[in-house]
Amino acid sequence: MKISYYPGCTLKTKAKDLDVTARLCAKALGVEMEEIENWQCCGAVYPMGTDEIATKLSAVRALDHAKHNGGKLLTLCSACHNVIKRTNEDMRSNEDIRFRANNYLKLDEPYKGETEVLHYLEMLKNVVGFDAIKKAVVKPLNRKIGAYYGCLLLRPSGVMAFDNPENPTIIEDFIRAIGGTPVTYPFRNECCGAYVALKNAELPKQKSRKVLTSAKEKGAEEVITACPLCLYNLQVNGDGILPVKYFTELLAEALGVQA
Amino acid sequence: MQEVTTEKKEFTPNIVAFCCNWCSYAGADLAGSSRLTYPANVKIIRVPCSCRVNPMFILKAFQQGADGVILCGCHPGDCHYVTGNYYTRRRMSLLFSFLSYMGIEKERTRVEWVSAAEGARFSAVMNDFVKTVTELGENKRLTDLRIKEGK
Amino acid sequence: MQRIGVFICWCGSNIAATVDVVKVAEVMKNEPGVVFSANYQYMCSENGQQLIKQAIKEHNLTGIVVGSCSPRMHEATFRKTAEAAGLNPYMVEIANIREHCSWIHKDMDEATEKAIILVRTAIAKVKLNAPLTAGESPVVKRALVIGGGIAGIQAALDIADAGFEVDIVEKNATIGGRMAQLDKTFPTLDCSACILTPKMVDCAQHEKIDILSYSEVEDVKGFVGNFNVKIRRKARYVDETKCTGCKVCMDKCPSKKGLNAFNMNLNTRPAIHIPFAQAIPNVAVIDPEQCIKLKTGKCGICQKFCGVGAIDYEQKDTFIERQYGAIVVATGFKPIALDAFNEYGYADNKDVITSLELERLMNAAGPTNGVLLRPSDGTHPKVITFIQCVGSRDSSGCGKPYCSKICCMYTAKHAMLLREKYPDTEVHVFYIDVRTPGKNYDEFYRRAVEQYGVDYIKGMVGKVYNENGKLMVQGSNLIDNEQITIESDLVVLATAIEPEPSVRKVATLLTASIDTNNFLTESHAKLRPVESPTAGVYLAGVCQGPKDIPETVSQASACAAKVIGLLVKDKLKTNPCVAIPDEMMCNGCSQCANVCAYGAITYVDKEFRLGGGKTEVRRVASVNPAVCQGCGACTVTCPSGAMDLKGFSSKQIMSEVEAICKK
Amino acid sequence: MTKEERIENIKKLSGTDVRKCMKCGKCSGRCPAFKDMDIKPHQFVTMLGKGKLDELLACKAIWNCLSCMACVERCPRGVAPAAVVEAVRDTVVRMQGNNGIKAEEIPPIVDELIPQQLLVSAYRKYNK
Repeated sequence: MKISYYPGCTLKTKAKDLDVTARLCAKALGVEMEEIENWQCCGAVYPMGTDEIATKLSAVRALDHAKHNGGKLLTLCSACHNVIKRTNEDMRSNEDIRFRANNYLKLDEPYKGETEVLHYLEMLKNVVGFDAIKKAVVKPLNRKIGAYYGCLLLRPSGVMAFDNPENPTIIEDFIRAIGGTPVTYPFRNECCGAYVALKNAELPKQKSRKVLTSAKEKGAEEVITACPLCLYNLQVNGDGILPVKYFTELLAEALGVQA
Repeated sequence: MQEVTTEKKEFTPNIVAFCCNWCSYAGADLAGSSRLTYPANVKIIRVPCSCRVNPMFILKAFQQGADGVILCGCHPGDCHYVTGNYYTRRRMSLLFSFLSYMGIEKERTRVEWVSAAEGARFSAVMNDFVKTVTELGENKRLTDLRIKEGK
Repeated sequence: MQRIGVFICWCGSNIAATVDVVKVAEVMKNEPGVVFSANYQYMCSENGQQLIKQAIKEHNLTGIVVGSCSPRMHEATFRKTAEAAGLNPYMVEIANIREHCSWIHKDMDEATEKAIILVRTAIAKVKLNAPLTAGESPVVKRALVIGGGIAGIQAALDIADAGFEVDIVEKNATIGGRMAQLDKTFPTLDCSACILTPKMVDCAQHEKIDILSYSEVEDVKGFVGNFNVKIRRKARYVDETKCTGCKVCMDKCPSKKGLNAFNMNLNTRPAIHIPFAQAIPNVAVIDPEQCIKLKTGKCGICQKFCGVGAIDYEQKDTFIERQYGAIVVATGFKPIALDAFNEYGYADNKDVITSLELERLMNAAGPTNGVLLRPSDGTHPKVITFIQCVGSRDSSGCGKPYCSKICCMYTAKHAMLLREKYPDTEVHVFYIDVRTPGKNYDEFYRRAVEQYGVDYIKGMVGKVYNENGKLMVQGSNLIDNEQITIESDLVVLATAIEPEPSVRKVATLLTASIDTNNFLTESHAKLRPVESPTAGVYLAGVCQGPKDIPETVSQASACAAKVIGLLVKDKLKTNPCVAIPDEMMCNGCSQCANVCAYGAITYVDKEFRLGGGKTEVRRVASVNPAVCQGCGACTVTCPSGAMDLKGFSSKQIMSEVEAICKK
Repeated sequence: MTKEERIENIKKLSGTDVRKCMKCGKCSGRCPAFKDMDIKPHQFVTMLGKGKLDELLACKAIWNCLSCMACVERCPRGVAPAAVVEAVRDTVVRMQGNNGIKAEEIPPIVDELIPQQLLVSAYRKYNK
């Protein structure tokens, strides 16, 4: 099956590993990720100001494209997912934003939030199924792995509807599916602070150390994430307390697919 | 015959509101005791239950020159008489389709559920209904002209 | 020819400030049929009523219209006035010129014009009124109390002491309710069991009280004075009349892993059990989900050891039907589920507990025999942190928008008791506001602070997490504008309370209204706080709104007073505004009987004269006026227009419509 | 724009009703950047309600807020403190010359590993 896919800026450069492994694994699991044409950067952060329209248009373009190509839009980077999903909700339920964005875009028919935004993890869970993944695993990862959700996948939960915002389980279920032992630790849904790295170098350092220390204390041997920025921050500012990888890298390892 | 002033007056619709004694009439009382205003052209007729309202009453109101008729009852499931408002709901949907078949704007009639605790809602509903009917203008199709002009 | 009197009330300035009452009364003088019209400051006052009475007599009035407040307020008053002057009370109509006019309009001309129309409408109606006489219905001298907690117990005892029979229907195997689970009670710190269990025993021993435990109300028919209630007696697999409560079966039962609901699932109990030592009735019950015999057919040990042969694995649910004159609803509450509050770590940490769980941990009959031990490792906690308003005052959709009312006081109680019993503990309380109105309540809370050194922190907790075996409680301290983290051993959540979910079914059966939070609605928030809008149904305890024990007991006694006042009557006057068929027009089609929710309509074969000496037997509708509630559903459904409603006849309503529409 | 208009504008921009706040402090109890916030999350809400414009516009907290939405997620009254912070930041950034970060400051701090996402988001957050 084919799904429209939105890679995002970082996945084409610094986070190639995330993109490449994700595509290979999807293929191995029978899903073809079809990169949408002429996608533009989503802006990496959802603009909350109620008058922000122009900053949301690239997301709406991608959503409208997906609407006409299968109706689903697959995302991988947590930031892209957050921006696109929240923009989609605006287009669905906020009359003012919907009217003004459509006014700019002059699409053939106005976009009203019809597309379903799907994160790669949701695709694994709901389209492929964790049981199917378990069967496809050739090399079960016999390790203790900590899931790092961060903030972008979960919040605001009313819009993201990704998982329980305080007690998420989807990545833990994923870890079980690839033969690992999930380690739950209290800071898995705390922000790593990377957003302010350019302005305030100290804060992200403290926060990353806290996250990794917490994971280590509960017995994790490594930590996985879906966010290139979290990965960067935890790796650079986390003092090497634990190795940090993309979740798709572990999936590739378990499925035995090679980049 | 009295001389009618030629001064052009802004159209204010005449609205008949049927309210059930247990929920909506009490809701209207609460709107009053909470001083929540709505236009003076809404006049309320108290009935024991919304199911007491015969579609004939509504047609009669239109015939007599009402511009809008609204029927208020307890929320479905909360009827003081257990099932009365379910009958209302069914009867009125029939009446409404009959009215629209006759070419009467369906916005002139409305069924709303207002509980005894919903004074604010009662006022909001009435304001909205008056606004809707004002936009529609005078009810001409259903009025019995003999009644209007005979006076 | 009707002779109508019109009486316009000023209601002080309530009406007179926006409606020109003098003008309204003047205009009415010229209305056809009106022979008298007056205005007065307070028509409902003694003098006002005197004015009405006098006018009725002097002018020989056949009907009156009072332009005043809502009929829901004073219709009954003015009917009595009319009756006192010799006029049929149903020849009175009220024009609501206060709630529906003066209070909602600001422009005097506009309001006066509307008032005139409203009074004209009432005149149009009253001209078609007919004298009505209220019928009578008998009162069954027995009350039903639904729920056997402290509210139900108090109401039942008070009603029974007045000499009326009372049945308590309790869905659990014992009465006692939530109060039986509590350790101490505020503000005097008496032991809950010490003050509750004597009342439970009183109930059991009272000759007028019948306790139907492990039972639920299945169906309710009838009306005030004459409810017919079907009660399900759930199979307890133990013969209530034989069991002596010796507890041998509990010792011998091999299936001991059932969660003990009475102890908030903090320990286990056998499949056959008596919920707690002082249970009433002191009779065992078998949990069919847990019993090996009932699940697999093999075992039967309890039966073997029962000395009186009380065990009956074949027992089935049975149903009984009883008649009652009045019903008290006292279904109580439960703490909310904490699924939406994972930030407090309740699901992941055994040492994060609810306040009700703490009650059991502190109770001498509880799972730890009253020694406070952490559920996780059985150690004695040194630092205990309380979090208030967990799920209360929450309009985000996760919790309840209301204040649960009891938490501030019981948290102060817990904090105080802990500091007293274990002076080596450190106790912190996060609070948003401390709400302690009530006699000796604020003094109680201040004692916790001033005498027992409990640390009250104005702020809220954002996250509770486990780190190196400690519970880290991270929250704000708004007074110091700080974010603090308290390393705690035990965290107690003052969980919001909600009505016991079974109240929804009860409300539906009784057609009692329920609000958006599932609390039962009282008839009037201030003046009729224990009556449900459904006649003959009364509300006691938390089913009506959050309240503590003293308030619950007061409300229960108030309910009892209302019930006694009802049951002491031999007959009740019935509403005369009932349906009436025109037998000449009725064709016996049964449509009206089909829509009647009360079964008030039956059919009779009647002989009619056709003229010329011929007769004909026809099937026609017949309405039982004692059963008809006067909703009018049948009047609209009747295809031949034979059915009408007294007091709200089609002609009357049509004439009201005409009066409103007339320009 | 007058001060009052500016305040109203910030309220509108935030899309949140500050009057719903019951001053429980749960937002500040959870904020992961609390120590770096010179105006605390709960203060943003109350200060906007009181119209303390100058203090809000001059604070450092708008540059340190992580936009992690923890405060929004936890608020029992459905208020969004993070949206207030962002509305204040937007207001500051939209005033000429008030960008939070300048283009020429970037090259020296960029290392090899910094993902685009960080630069893009920093530009969007701090600049106009």
